[in-house]
This record gives sequence, structure tokens and C-alpha cells, in this order.
Amino acid sequence: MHHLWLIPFLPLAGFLVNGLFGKRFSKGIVSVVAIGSVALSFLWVLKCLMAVAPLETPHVERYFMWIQSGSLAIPFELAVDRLSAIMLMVVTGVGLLIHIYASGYMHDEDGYYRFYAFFNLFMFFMLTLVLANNFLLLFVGWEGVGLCSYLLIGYYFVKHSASTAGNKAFIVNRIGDFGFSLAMFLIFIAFGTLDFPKVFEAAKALPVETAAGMTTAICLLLLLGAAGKSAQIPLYVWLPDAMEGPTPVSALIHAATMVTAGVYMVARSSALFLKAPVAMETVAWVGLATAVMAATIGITQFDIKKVYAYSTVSQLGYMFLALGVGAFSAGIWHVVTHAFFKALLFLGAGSVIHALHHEQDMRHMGGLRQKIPITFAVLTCAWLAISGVPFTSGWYSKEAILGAVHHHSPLMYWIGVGTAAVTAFYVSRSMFMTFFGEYRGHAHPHESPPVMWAPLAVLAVLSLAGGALFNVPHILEPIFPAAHGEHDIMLEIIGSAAGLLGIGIAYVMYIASPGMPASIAASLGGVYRLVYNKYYVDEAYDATIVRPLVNSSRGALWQFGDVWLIDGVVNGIGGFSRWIGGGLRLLQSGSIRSYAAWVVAGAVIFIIAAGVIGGAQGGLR
Amino acid sequence: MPPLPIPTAVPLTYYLILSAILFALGVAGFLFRRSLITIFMSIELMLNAVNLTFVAFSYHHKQVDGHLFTFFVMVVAAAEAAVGLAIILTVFKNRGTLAVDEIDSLKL
Amino acid sequence: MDAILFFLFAAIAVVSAINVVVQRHPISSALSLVGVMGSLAVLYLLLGAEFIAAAQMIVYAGAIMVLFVFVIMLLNAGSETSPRKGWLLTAIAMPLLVLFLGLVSYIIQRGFPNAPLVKFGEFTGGSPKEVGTALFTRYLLPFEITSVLILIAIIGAVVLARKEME
Amino acid sequence: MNLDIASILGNFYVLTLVKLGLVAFVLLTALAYLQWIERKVIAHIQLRVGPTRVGPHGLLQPLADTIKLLTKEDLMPPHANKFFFVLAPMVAVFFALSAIAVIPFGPKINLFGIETYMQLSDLNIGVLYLLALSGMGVYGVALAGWSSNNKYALIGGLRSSAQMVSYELPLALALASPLLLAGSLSLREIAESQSGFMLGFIPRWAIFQMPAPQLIGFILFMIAAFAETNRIPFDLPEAENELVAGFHTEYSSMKFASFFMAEYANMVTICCVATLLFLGGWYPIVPSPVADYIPSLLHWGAGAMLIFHGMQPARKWDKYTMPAFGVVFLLGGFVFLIPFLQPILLPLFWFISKVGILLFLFIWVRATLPRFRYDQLMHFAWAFMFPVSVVHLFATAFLVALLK
Repeated sequence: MHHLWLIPFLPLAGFLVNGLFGKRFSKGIVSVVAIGSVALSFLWVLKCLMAVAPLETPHVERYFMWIQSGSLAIPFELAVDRLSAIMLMVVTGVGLLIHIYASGYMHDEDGYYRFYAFFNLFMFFMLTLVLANNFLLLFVGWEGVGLCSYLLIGYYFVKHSASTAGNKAFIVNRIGDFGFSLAMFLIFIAFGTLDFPKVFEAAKALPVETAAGMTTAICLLLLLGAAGKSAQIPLYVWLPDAMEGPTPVSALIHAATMVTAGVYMVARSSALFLKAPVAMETVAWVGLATAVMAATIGITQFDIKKVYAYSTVSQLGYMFLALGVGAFSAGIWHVVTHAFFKALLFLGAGSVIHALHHEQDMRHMGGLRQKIPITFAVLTCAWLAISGVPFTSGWYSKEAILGAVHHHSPLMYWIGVGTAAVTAFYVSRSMFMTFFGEYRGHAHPHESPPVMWAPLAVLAVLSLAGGALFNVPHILEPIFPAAHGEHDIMLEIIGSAAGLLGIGIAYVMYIASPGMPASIAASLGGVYRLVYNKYYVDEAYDATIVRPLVNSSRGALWQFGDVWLIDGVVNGIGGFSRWIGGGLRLLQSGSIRSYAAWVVAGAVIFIIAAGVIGGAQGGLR
Repeated sequence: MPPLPIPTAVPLTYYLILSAILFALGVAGFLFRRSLITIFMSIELMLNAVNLTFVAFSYHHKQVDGHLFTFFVMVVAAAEAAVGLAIILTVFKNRGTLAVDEIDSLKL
Repeated sequence: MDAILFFLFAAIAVVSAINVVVQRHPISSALSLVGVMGSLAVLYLLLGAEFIAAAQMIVYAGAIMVLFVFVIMLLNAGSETSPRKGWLLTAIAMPLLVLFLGLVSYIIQRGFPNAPLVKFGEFTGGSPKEVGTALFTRYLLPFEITSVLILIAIIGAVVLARKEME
Repeated sequence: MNLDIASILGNFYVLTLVKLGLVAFVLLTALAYLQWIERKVIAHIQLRVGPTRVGPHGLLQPLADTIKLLTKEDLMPPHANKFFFVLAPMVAVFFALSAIAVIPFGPKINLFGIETYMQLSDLNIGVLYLLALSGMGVYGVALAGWSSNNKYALIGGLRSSAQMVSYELPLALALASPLLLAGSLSLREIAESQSGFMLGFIPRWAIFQMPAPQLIGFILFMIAAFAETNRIPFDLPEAENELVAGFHTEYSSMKFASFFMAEYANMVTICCVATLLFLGGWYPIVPSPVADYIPSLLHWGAGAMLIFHGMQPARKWDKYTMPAFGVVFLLGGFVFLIPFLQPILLPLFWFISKVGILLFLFIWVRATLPRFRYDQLMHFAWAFMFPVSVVHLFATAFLVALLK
């Protein structure tokens, strides 16, 4: 017993304190409570991991029987194995940094305590999700993070766009969660339990089913859930809009932790997926498609946060690609490194936005290199990392993925490489547009306070050295068989080259000859407009799904079902009872005594009846 | 001094019948009194009668449960008295009377 | 001894109960009711229900009836005038009541043809300890619910009795 | 055999009667003299001498008062509800006096081969019995206020009933926590549970007893007790300057006296309860060998002081009275050394002295503090006393459950 429950419950305590009394606290106390709780849980994570190391086998702690109904028995169990250990480290560590950063970024916002309360609540649910030892508890965390994401996207709820974005995220996630819950039902039908160990033991025993079958169905439904949470095709549309939330939220929830929950979940249930090659293939292609699509969209965006949002989507695509080709550990590795550099990118962007007084359009930036040097420096690290410049963290994980992909199918590999180049291109583009050239805005940029750039510095170091520091595949050796595909130096060179190529093109287009992008955009106008408008996916969804749904429900459910059917019945009953009541009303003289007399009469009759029956049965016993 | 006579006891039924009598008297009070307060007191009387049966049966079965029911009845009676008397106060404030047969319409 | 006590206090109870019904003035009724409760408390003691007897005195006689007396004094409710259309009701209800009483007594006699004699001290399960144990083990849920009930009653009483804010 | 039962029974009844007579006599005298003491103490606090005319130092004052009250005209106000007007003082005094029945004054004693407790009857729900009586005590006041058909009296009655009902809660709650320590409702067992010493010198009284010292509980209890007995600073029901004399405005002669008696009896009872629940009943404050001599020493000290004062008299008769009392005290000191009386006298001494100190506290407070305003009183009861006592009870329960 190492009291794992403290890990999630410390942030919960923070949430309760801030949520209940935060209004009365000063901002100092609020941030101390929030950051302190997360810091404590980070330390507690370290302590627990020290205690349970080396963790060859999972360490499970059962607290009480949570749900006990028929054959369904769900204990409240927390477990930590190497996989969840890594996730714990990332969530609490990065989470802590972002909490600290937020105390600077959010300082002038009102509802400061509300922000931190939700932030802590998110940490609680995320840690529950990671520590859960059965699907249901994981689902609780899953829903909880969704809720917090909704609350925080809509943090500026006075802004209509923000609240609608929140709703969109919530609804789209519902679709995914629907899939997830169906998957859980199927799992219970197939295995009779929801506990990870039992399910996966049973799954290991199953034969590999080549055709579609139960396992495949389960896996595809799980994939649907994961796609919802991790913004994969077709459910990625919510993530770009989610950027309406404050930047720390985008960094923590929509880049570093929550969106990787899907990856974690799929990796967690790898035992199932390995038995369903069809599902695996689907995962891989979904990931790849998402990666390409999002990357291309990323090229054309001008809102700096939108660019990073699409880059997040495409990086998640990478992770799914890795999972799909069976390189789970590579995927998780990318989760970790991505958490570092993407959080850094967002926080850096936040720092830029903060510097420019909430200017997000890159066309009004530029030349900030001298004005906010520290931000520039840290962002450069992130830029190198995500572009896969050799020996940065991003490079390691990306190479691992690409290696595995190549082993799986060369076609996918080449697409992946291309995407890598594109990725490098648009990130560089954003960097050049932001920091190089001359300043095109009219705000007066100012460097952010230390409380903001200190975490950035830490993250910068991590995103440079993180890959080398945490050799995830090695750590995950006991859980996932070593990623096949021995290190092929050729592949690595190609991958790195792709990244550098992307940077180079960006340099040519945005530094060397600044006129070029416009002309290119003009030359391929149709394609450009298509991409610029995000392939009209939102519009398509709106036309094909949303509007028909609204119309049909208005017509069928409201007009017919509610107004005609239900109201009709209810009113009918009402009229009928009024008719009856008209008759009975005469009894109701309003004098209590007469009522009492009636009651007594009833009692007497009842007693006579009882006496008769009692007599028939010969006295009461 | 001489030994006292051995005390003679009464059967349980006496208690039950006593409670029946009290209950009937409570009903009578409810029926024949006009003052809202007195009617309310008659209700309390009935509750007491019922409590007596509870305790008597609890003795009969040599189990404590009956006492607990009595206890709960008391709690309910207390709550009822609190709310009921508050209602009576309000009624008196609005109607200026406590006679039930003058308070027979919902709106003034 | 038990018999003497029983008859004594049963008599007191019945007489006071009758008093409750026939007295014209609410205060008199209230105090007669206190008398009923007191004698019932003694009967409870005879039945070995010490705790309930004490609770009867504390809760009923000591709190509830004080509330009644308090309200009666507050309203300064005078004695009743005779009802307007009482005779009809009486005509209907009196026989009903008598019938009711007769039936109940009959059934009781039928039900317990050879009821045991009530001897003081034969049942000692009514001590505070036993009651408390039962209350906090088997009857925990009802107990908690009553606490909620009381909370509701408090709120209701406050809302009803406070001055209208207009 | 049969005869044995008979003798035991006879013995029992006779014994109870004897004890009853004894207690009644002592209590009533004490009540009468308590009033004299109160007047004296207040007088001295206010730098007066108090009653001195009747008897030496006014020692016969109570007697005179009694005679006066007995011989006064018994007024019956017109339009008063006769029955309840007469009933009220009886109710008050009845419930006030009958509380003493369960109060133990000392341990089991063995006198002339008769084993008995220094207590009229040992109810195993003694505490509840006392609570019930204190609840019933309200009727006396309320009825008196209502029946005398007088606005002042009515307001006094209403106030007192509201006040007593409100303060009964904190009283009961404060008194519940020592019960948790003792684990019993019988006053005797509660007192016995406080015998002995911790670390050899701290008495295991409830206010010191580990794991949950009841000091706060004791204070709460005493405050509530002041209110329960309608004493200053909570004597709203009889606030002279607003309500003439409150609920007993219309009363005179013996009825008035019985209200008076009831008030003092309540005072005595509640002090006894405080002593039994919180101050370790009849158990001495120091371990045995020392404790046995303290009474004698005290008496001798008192006697010596009296004689010394008799040497240089302030008033002319002091030179006779004071030495006389001094000698009485000296002899009294020796009485405590008689071996076969010690097991009776020592507990009695400790018990009575504790009660006396508490009674003195009552009087002292009356001489010192001003009166509350009514809304303050209620607000104090519900907004301070009640929550605090609830929290205190929970804390005690928690500690007891944890450490016992």
C-alpha cells in the first residue's frame, strides 16, 4: 500500500478548496493552493514510483468494492505499471510547469480562482484516467477530462465563439464516448469483466481473428472513442476551435495530456488490438490520414494558435500511426516528447500573445526576435524538436515511429516522411512570420515575467534533451515487445533530411523572398482555398449531419412527438381527471371534520374486513 | 412486619385496549373540537396511543424495535408540531380565527 | 403492585384524555394532554421502556407541549364557542366511534386469547444502551432520514413563521 | 425465608423514608439559608453589611422571612384563571424539588450494619430524568405568566418559556459529553467513573479527564445553567426594570415564596449536577492521606480566624458571637477525625463544598454582571451556545472513539 489515491486526490482537494472558497481568497492564496496541490501530487508520484520501482509487474491497490451488481463487480482499484508511470510523470510534471506558467499568464483575468479550480479538477480526472485499473474507472476520468475541457474552452463564456466552441468539443466528444461505452458493453459481454488484467489475460488467450469479429468490433469502437478524445478523423474538428480557451488550457489539455488519452487508452488495450489486425490497419490509416490532412491545413493558417492546434492534430495522427503499425512504445515515446515540445510551443505562443496584448494573427507579428528574446530562444528549441532536427527529443520519437512504419509498409513510410517535411515547414513558417522580418503590428511588445518563462526554460531543456533522457521503448520493454525494425541509419538520415528540407523551404519562402507565398497561393487558387478553408469539413458536417438532425428532430420529435403525441395524451388525461373531479368536487366541502369523519368510516370498514378475515383465519398471531 | 402480598400483574391486552381508548378519544377530539390547536393536540393524542401499542408489542416480543418506532414517531411528531404550529400562527395572522369550520375555503 | 400502578395511571390517562376532548379552553386541553403523556411515560416504565419513557417526558411533555402552550399564549386563543352545525356530525360520528372502539377491543381480545402478564422488570431491553445500539446499527438509515426530516421541518417553520417581506 | 424478604422490604421502605426526611429537611433549610447567604455575599460585594438585625449576623433572617411570607395576605387577582393560578407555583416547586431524588451525595456507606447509598434512588437514566424535570419546569413559569392575566406577567411567561426551551439544547448537549466519558446515564456511576488520580496527583474529574478534558463543556454547561435557572445575566422573565417582576408579578405570600423556593432549588440541583458530571462528585481534589485532613484543617483555620477577629471586635457583640462560632468550627474540625464517621463525612464535605463553590459563583455573577437584552439572549443561545456545544460534543465523541 503506497497510497496511490493521494496522487489524484491532492488536486481534487485543491479544486475543492479553490472552488468553494476561492472567491474570497486573494490570487496569491489561490495560486499557492492550486500549484501546491499539483506540486505535492508530483512529489507523491516520484515517491510512489521510487517505492514501487523497478515495477516489473503492475502494482495494484484496491480500496473498496465500487459497484456490485449481479455478475458485474467493479472494485475501486488504482494500478501503476511502467506505462502509467510514464504518463503520470508527464501529466504531473508538465501539468505542474503549466500551472506555474498560468499564474503569470492568467494573472489579470477575472475568475482566476475558477480557472485554477477547473485546472485542478482536470488534473484529478486525468490522473484517475491514468491510474484506473478497469475500463469503467478509466471512463470516469475520460468523461471528467472531457467536462473540464468543456468548462475551460468556454472559460471566456461571455464570448459567444468560446461557448459554442465548448459545446462543439463536448458534443463531438459525446460521439466518441458513445463508441467507448459501446465498446465497454461488448467487453463485458465478451469477457464478463472490465478489469484490465483479467480482460487482457483473456485477450492474450484468444486467437488472432483475421476477419471481422467481436474483438475487431470492440477495437473499432475503442478507436472511435479514442478518435473523439484525441481529435482524429473524423472527429478532429473540435480541437482547432478549442483554441478559444486560454492558452495554458490549450497547452495542458489540448496539447500535452488530455488529447493523448486516446493514445494511452489504445496502447493500454494493446492486447486487444494485437488480436484484431483489421482494427490495427484502420488505426494506422486513420492516423496517417489525420496527420497529412491536419499538416496541410496547418500550412495555410494565420492564427498562431490554430497553426499549433492543427500541428497537434497531425502529431496525434503520428502517434496513432505508430500504434497502428504495432509500435506502441514508439507512440508513447512520441506522446512524451510531444508533451514537451507542443506544450512549449503553446506556452511560447501564449507568451507571444501575452506580449502583444492578445494579438494572435501572425500577419500582425514579426521581428519579435529582439523584442522578446527569451521567448524566442525557448520557442526555437521547440521548433527544432518538432521539426525533427537530429538529436532533439522529437527526432528520436519520430525516427522510432518512421522506422516501425517502414517495417510495416513503405508506402505509409513515404507519406509519413512527407508529412514530417510539411510539419517542419509550417512550424518554421510560423516561427519566421512571428520572429523574423520586421514588426508588422502596433502593440508594444514586452517580455513575459520570470514566472512565465522559467517553466518555458525547463520545457525547452526537456524538448531538446527529453528524447535522449527518457528512452521510452527501453522502459516499456516488459510491457510491449521491442519495436521491431532495427535502427536503419538510412531511414534516420531520410527522416532528418525531410525535417531540414521543410525548414529550408520555409526559409526560402518567408525570409529569402517574402513575396513568394502569396504568388504560390494565387497560382493554385482553388486548392489553396480548399485547404485554407480546412477542406470545408465543418461545412460538410453541418450540411450532412447537423442540419438534417436539427430539422428532423424539430419536425418529428417536437412537432409530432412532443406537441401532438405527449401533450395530447397529457392534456387528455388532464381533461378526463377534471371531468371526474367535477363529480367528486361535491365531496370536498372544505370542512376538515367531515373529511375526518370519512376517514373514520373508512377505518371502521377496514377493521370490519380485517376482523372478518382474521375470524376466517382464527385470530391473529 | 408482615410480608406484602405478591404483586398481581395485568395482561398485555389491557395496555392495547387502553391505547385503543386513547386513540378513540383522540379521534373524538379531532371530530368534535373546533379550535385548530385542539385538533392538532388530538392528533398528538392519537400518536401517543399508537406509541403505547408499539411499546406494548415490543414488550410482548421482548425486542427493542418497538421502542425505536416510538422514537421515530416522536421525532416526526416534533417536526410536525414545529411546522404545524407555524402554519397555525400564519393562519391566525391571515384569518384572525382558529375555528376550522370558518377556515373552509382556500382563498380569502 | 404492577396492577395497582397500571390501573392508577391508566385511569389518569383516560381521564385526562377525556379532559382534552371536553375542556373548552385550549390551555386546559394542552395541560390535560401533558397529563396523558406523563401517565403514559409511567406505563412505558412498567413495560420496561426506560429510554422511551424519558424521551416521552423530554420530547413530548418538555418540548412539543411547551410549544403548544407557547403558541396558545402567543395567540391568546380564547375558549371555543359551540360549533354551528355540530349536531349532524356528532350524530354520524359518535356511533362510528363506539363501533370502532368495540371492534378494536374485540379483535384484540380475539387476537391474544391468552396474553402474557406484564411484570415489571421482566423485559430490560429498553435501556438507553440497547436503544442506541439498535438505532445506530439496524436503524441507521431511518435515523439519518429523520435528521433530514427535522432539517426540512426547521426550514419550513422558519419560512412560515417569519414576517412576510413586503 | 419469607420473613427475610419481609424484613428486607421493611428495611428498604423504612430506610427510604428516613433518607427522604433527612434530605428534605436539609434541602429546605439549605434553600432558606441560601437566600440569606446570597443577601450577605451581595451585600459584602457591594460594601454593605446585609441583614444583621434578626439574630447574630442576621442568622435568623430566613426564619423571619418565612414567617412574614406565611402571614401575608394571599392575593388572588380578578380575571385570573383561578385553577392555573394556584396550580402554577405548585408545578414549579414540585418539579424543582423532585429533581433532588436522583442526586447522589456520596458513595455506598455502611452505618450500624445497614448498607446504603447516600442517594434517594439510583435511576439508571438519572440524567434523562433530570432533563425531563427541567423541561417540565417551564410549565410553572409559563402558566403563572399566562394565568395571572397581566401583560407583564404574560410577557415574562412567554419569554421564560422561550428562553428555557432554547437553553435546554446547549444544556443537554454540554451535559452529554461527560456522559460519553463515563459511558453511563446513572449519576452515581458517572461520579464513580471520575474517582482516582492521573499521574498520582491530577484528579480524574471530567474537566481534567483524558482523553477529552471537559473544561469547555463545563463552561458551556454553567452558562446554560444560568439561563435555565433564570438567573442574572439571563433573568429576562423577571426583569424588574421592564416587566415589574415578570411572571410572578401577581403572586404574593406563600405562592410567591414557592416560586422563590423553586428558583433556589433549581440552582442547587443544577450545581449538584455540575459537580457530579464535571467536578468528580464527592471525590477529593488530592490523594487520600492528605485529603482526609483538609476538612479538619479548614475548619480549624476558620475557627482560629473567627476567634482572632473576636479578639478585636468591629461591632460590640462580635466579642461574644465570633469566638462562639470559632469554637463550634474548632469542634467541627475534630468531628472529621472520628474514624467511623469519616467514610460518611469526608465525601459529604467534598461534595457540599464543591456545590457551595458553584453556588457562590452564581451569587457572585448576580452581583457582578448586567442583564442581557432579549434578542441578544436568543441570538447568544442559537448563534453561539448551540453551535459551539454541538462542535464540542462532536470533538469529545471523536476523541473518546479514537483514544478509548
